[in-house]
Amino acid sequence: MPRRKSKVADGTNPPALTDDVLRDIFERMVRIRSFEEEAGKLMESGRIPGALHLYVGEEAVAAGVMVHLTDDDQITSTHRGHGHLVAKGGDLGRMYAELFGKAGGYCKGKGGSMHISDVEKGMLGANGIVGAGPPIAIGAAFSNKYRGTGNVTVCFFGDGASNEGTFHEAANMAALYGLPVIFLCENNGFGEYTRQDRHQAIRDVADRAAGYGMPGVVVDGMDAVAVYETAGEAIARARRGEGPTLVEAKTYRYFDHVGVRGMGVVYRDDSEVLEWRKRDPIDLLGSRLEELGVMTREQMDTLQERVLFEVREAIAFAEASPDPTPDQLLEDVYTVTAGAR
Amino acid sequence: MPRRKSKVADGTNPPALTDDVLRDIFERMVRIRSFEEEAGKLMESGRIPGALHLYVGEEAVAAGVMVHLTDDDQITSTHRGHGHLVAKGGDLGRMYAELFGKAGGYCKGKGGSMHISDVEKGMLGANGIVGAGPPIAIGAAFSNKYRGTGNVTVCFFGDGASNEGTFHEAANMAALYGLPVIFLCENNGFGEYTRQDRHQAIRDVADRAAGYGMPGVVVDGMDAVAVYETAGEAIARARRGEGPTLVEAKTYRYFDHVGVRGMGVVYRDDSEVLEWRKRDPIDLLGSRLEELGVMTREQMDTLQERVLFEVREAIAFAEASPDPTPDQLLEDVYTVTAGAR
Amino acid sequence: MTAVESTTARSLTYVEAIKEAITQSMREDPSIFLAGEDVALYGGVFGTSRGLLAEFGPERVVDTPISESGLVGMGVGAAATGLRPIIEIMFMDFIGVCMDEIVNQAAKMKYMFGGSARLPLTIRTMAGGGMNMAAQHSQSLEAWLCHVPGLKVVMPSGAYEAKGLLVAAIRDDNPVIVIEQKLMLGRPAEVPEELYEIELGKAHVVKPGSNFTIVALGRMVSESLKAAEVLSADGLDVEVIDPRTLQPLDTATIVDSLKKTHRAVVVHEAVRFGGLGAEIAAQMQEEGFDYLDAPVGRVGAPFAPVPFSPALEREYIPNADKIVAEVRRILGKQV
Amino acid sequence: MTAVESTTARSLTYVEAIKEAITQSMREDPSIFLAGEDVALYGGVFGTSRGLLAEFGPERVVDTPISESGLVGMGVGAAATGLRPIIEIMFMDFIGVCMDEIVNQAAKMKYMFGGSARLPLTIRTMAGGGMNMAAQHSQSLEAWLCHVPGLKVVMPSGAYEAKGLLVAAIRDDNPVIVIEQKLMLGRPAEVPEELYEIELGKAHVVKPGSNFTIVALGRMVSESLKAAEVLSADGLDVEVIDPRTLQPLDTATIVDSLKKTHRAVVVHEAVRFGGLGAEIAAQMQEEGFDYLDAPVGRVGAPFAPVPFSPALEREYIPNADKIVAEVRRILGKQV
Ligand SMILES: Cc1ncc(C[n+]2csc(CCOP(=O)(O)OP(=O)(O)O)c2C)c(N)n1
Ligand SMILES: Cc1ncc(C[n+]2csc(CCOP(=O)(O)OP(=O)(O)O)c2C)c(N)n1
Ligand SMILES: [Mg+2]
Ligand SMILES: [Mg+2]
Repeated sequence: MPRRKSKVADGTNPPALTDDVLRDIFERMVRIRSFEEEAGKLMESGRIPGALHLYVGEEAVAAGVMVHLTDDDQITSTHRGHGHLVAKGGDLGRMYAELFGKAGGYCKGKGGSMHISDVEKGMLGANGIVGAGPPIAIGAAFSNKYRGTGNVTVCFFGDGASNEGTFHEAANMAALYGLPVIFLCENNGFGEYTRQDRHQAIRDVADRAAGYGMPGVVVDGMDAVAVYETAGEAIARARRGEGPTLVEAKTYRYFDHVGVRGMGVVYRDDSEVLEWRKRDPIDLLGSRLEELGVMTREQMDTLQERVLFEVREAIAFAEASPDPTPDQLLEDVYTVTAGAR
Repeated sequence: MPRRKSKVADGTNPPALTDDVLRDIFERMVRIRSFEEEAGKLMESGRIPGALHLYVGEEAVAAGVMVHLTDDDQITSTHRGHGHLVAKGGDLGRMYAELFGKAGGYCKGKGGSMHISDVEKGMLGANGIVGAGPPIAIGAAFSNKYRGTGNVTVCFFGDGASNEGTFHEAANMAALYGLPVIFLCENNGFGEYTRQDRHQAIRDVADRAAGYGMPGVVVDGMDAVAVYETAGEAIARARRGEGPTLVEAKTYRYFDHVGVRGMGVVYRDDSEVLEWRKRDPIDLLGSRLEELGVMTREQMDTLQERVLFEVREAIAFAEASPDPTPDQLLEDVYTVTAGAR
Repeated sequence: MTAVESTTARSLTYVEAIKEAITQSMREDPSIFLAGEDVALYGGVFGTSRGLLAEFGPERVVDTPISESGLVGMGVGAAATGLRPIIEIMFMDFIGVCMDEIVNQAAKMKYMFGGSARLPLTIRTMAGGGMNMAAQHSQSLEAWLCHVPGLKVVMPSGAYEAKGLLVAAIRDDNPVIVIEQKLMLGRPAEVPEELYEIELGKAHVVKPGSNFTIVALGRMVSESLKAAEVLSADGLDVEVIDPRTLQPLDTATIVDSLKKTHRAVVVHEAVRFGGLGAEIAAQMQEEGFDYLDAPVGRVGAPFAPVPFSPALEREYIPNADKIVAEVRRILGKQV
Repeated sequence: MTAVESTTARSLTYVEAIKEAITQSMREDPSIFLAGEDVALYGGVFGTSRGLLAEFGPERVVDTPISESGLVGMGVGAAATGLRPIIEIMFMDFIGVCMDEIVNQAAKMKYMFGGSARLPLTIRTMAGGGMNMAAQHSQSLEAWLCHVPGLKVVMPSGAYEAKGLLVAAIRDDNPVIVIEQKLMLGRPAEVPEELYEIELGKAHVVKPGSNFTIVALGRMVSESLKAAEVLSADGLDVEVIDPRTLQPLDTATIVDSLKKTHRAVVVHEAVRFGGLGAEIAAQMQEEGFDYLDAPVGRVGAPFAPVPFSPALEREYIPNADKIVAEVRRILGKQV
């Protein structure tokens, strides 16, 4: 098989944290936030069917990681997958179209929020099954190693998902084979409505790494720069062929498990949400950029406006996209195979 | 539900290591060894159908643990389950009858070696599915806690099984709920024909305990007294309501994965087996008993003869037992339920 | 014992009926506990256990980690040692991550042990589409479970059945899987207040009829009743049968109907190919061959995963229109 | 392309045929790798990969931990990113611990992604009883998989089919499950040396006949041929059909046969209730109703887990005698 030349974020050390990178991270976060907030509104106004798991509050994780990756690096995602795809450069129009169930969506309307994906960009799908990502991620990593591409795979998963057996099996195999994969735990403190201390007896999911023979590290998931640096090291390590790392980002979701306001059952105090919002990842990075003179408030406002404009255009695109037609129902079940070679 | 009075090995501290206990452990080991060696011969002479996974070499583990348990304490076992049942006081005749597939067997011939079980004695079954034990074990432990019995459950599993997701899920739940369960890893260095260093990147399975928030301890699985003491502490801890422990016993199986001599594929050196045999668990304990003056060589020989006699009688019983009849084929699929109360 | 319908019946939704079955059963029998993801503090993502934590406490209403193998296995171990667990698997699609515990452990333990184990285990799970939840949250997989000796499988068609079958499942000394369907959650029906059970293994003739039989599973019963109404304009007097228990299946009631009507269609939400309808049709043609005037028809989902888009899912899921069409197609095939 | 039977055919056992299919495929296509428990150093517990490690090295012949979810998921991820994995699940009974990866991931990925994924994944596994391996090492669970849109399922009936179907499975761009059967491992047949494939989705008329059709799966083909011989003494000229591919099923060939013979029996080792025989029987009565002189019969295992005892397993597993009995029973039911 030809060892094709593929895009690798140059070499084996994390790229330096230049002003451009900082702006890039910031923009990715803003894009996620806008995308998700608008998606939430659309859902509440009845225009998005099905279940919608929003990423608001966790933007620093996706952005801080994804800025290290090229389209030839893969990620596996979760039920809460829009943020990951936006950060990986997903097309907002095709994303909204998918959430609407339109033919112009990423999955032609067949997948929806829980299966949004962009294989071309290495986004191997949101997933409706908690814990389904890790085994798939090690497969992609195995493939990178096998093909000698130098690419890596980042496997996003939640604190809740860390209790699924699939995580265990995949982590063990990754360490055993020294695969170029990063297990990126987005610990937002809850699996659905169950607080972490009621679903596991440990505080840090990263503590599990030692049991597989890989490094485990905890990072402040509200601090995009910290995520950038920690993930960068893990990714560089993987690219150098030194195997997997478990990175745990402590973060928080502002909205309910599903949708924005949820079903009205109280399982956490508003005050807790407010407390976390004080360390909003976009505000934090924004202040830092201002302090460092990387961006002015004005520039940020302009950016935000531009992004919102793009989001609105994307929504318009999605709305104009036609519904899939009944004849598409039975398409895409199988790949038509050329036959014998 | 009536909180029934059940047999608990008195209270919350491990029983003292009396001479009686030492003799008891020794006898259990001898019984296992004889049972298994004869079973191996019977298999080789074509009298035991199906797959037979023998426990020879690992006797110290079963014996050192089981001497702490009463019939109201449960164990879950593995595909390599005869040793566990012998140590838990299983009836040798019904055991051989089961291996033969006879109607007088523990499972009326329906289960065979891989499903040998004695629910009355708390032996919840050998299991053909690697890793199936841990979830069932936490269920039994949950039941003990719920019913307030003070009983414990010991979950035996192999180094290979420690890579199944089921172990992970059960361990996490046990620690979370503080269940009275002991995860007893029989690390014999191989999962089938794959050496430990080729199935996991860690050396000690006990290292996984920290990732669940429970203590993990390694013990010499060839030393029955060490097993007795370590397991005793973990069991006492569980009885005191202090939750689960992961105990890893380093041991070795003398025979092949299946049967005695296996299929002739070489995956380990005979010299390795010989090396381990130098620390044979029965020899080790025998010497110790002699030194301590607990048993003389003569007494040991007499014991061995008595056990062998019992084994022969058991085999005779099993051979005399009739085959199950075709009308039994469809029995035992369901429990006939009394109906509405 | 069959259901007592004589006493006070109020209108309850399907959700409320499920909750009442659990609540009343737990009051009656202290060996029953409920475990599942978000069943306690949150009261279940479908609300089927709201309020139970307050009444029964955290020992008996247990939130679990997202660990379905651990969860179902815990049910197996607890059932084998004297308790009577009710285990909730949130969505039926998730049985993929715990099939071994259901199929190789729960279902087979009694047989493998030569009868010495007793496993009074109830597993409840939510199946079906219609809520735009896509391929991994909409499946109907009852055919898998019905193929496994040792399991019993029930599928309530409404609130009344939901309560009575669940009570029977809980009281049964075998592993019973109760397949509920999310599209019926808020649908009300008359439900007696007291603790009644619907006998397992008995089909129910929901609507007697003389010249066509529709056997419908779960939610498809109400769709079949609608279809029957439409078809009455064609001069058809349709008999609608709800098997209620899918395993063991009450073949006798179904075949008796066929002997009277001579034509039949089987309906379920699951994929048609390899669905339980195949087994029912195969049995009907076998046991009732001499009485058949036309082949036994089947309505089920087409051969594709469940699509997300409302525009597609609408086409995908069987409904009254499709049942009517299949009945007419079968009539056209009469000899 | 259909099989080339023209060139050198030697006698190979079923095991050797499987190994040859893998070996030749791996030589041809460097994107193929083989992974599973004990497939490398040990060469597979059934010997189906003995020698492959030496030829292809540890990158391409990979021993895995006992982690079937991880293993199958690895196959999914590798297939989605340009490789062509062959994944071995040692015993078919173990699919219970990795059903999610097979059914919710591999089978549905393409559809859920609106077509943008391509999953050239082969999963091989060993099914069936007859070796006294009891309830958890003897099952035939093809019916589960055939009910899942997105999977293809094949079941070779001998060494020739084992090689040709496996090659086709490997070359196919979809997830294909290859169900092998342990009781055939040492059985020889004529197998061409070169790399040939048997087209997926095409049934094979193993023995033409004029007045009775037996459709038999996998190992039951040879039992059916034996039965046909016995039945010829009854004056029956039995046609034996091997579907080879169970999903997609070649209904046309089966129904064509029925139109000629007017009577049929379907045979498999799996439990009769809910087995694939139900689907085949349902299709036959539907498509061939006007031609049927008797109900379509079915032979399968009775409704119990697979028992260990040779005395019981012998009674349990379908064989030529049972096929003969079912054919005669069906003849007695003729109208
Ligand atoms: C196998 C499986 N079990 C349960 C669910 C239901 N479910 C969806 S999301 C979720 C919580 C996941 O928690 P976590 O992994 O922490 O991710 P978060 O939602 O917090 O981002 C659950 C239980 C599921 N989708 N799949
Ligand atoms: C789920 C599952 N996968 C694979 C197997 C096949 N198998 C039986 S025993 C075994 C090795 C188990 O190794 P370990 O847990 O270390 O126990 P040991 O045999 O060493 O006592 C394997 C792979 C199985 N029975 N079940
Ligand atoms: Mg979470
Ligand atoms: Mg081992």
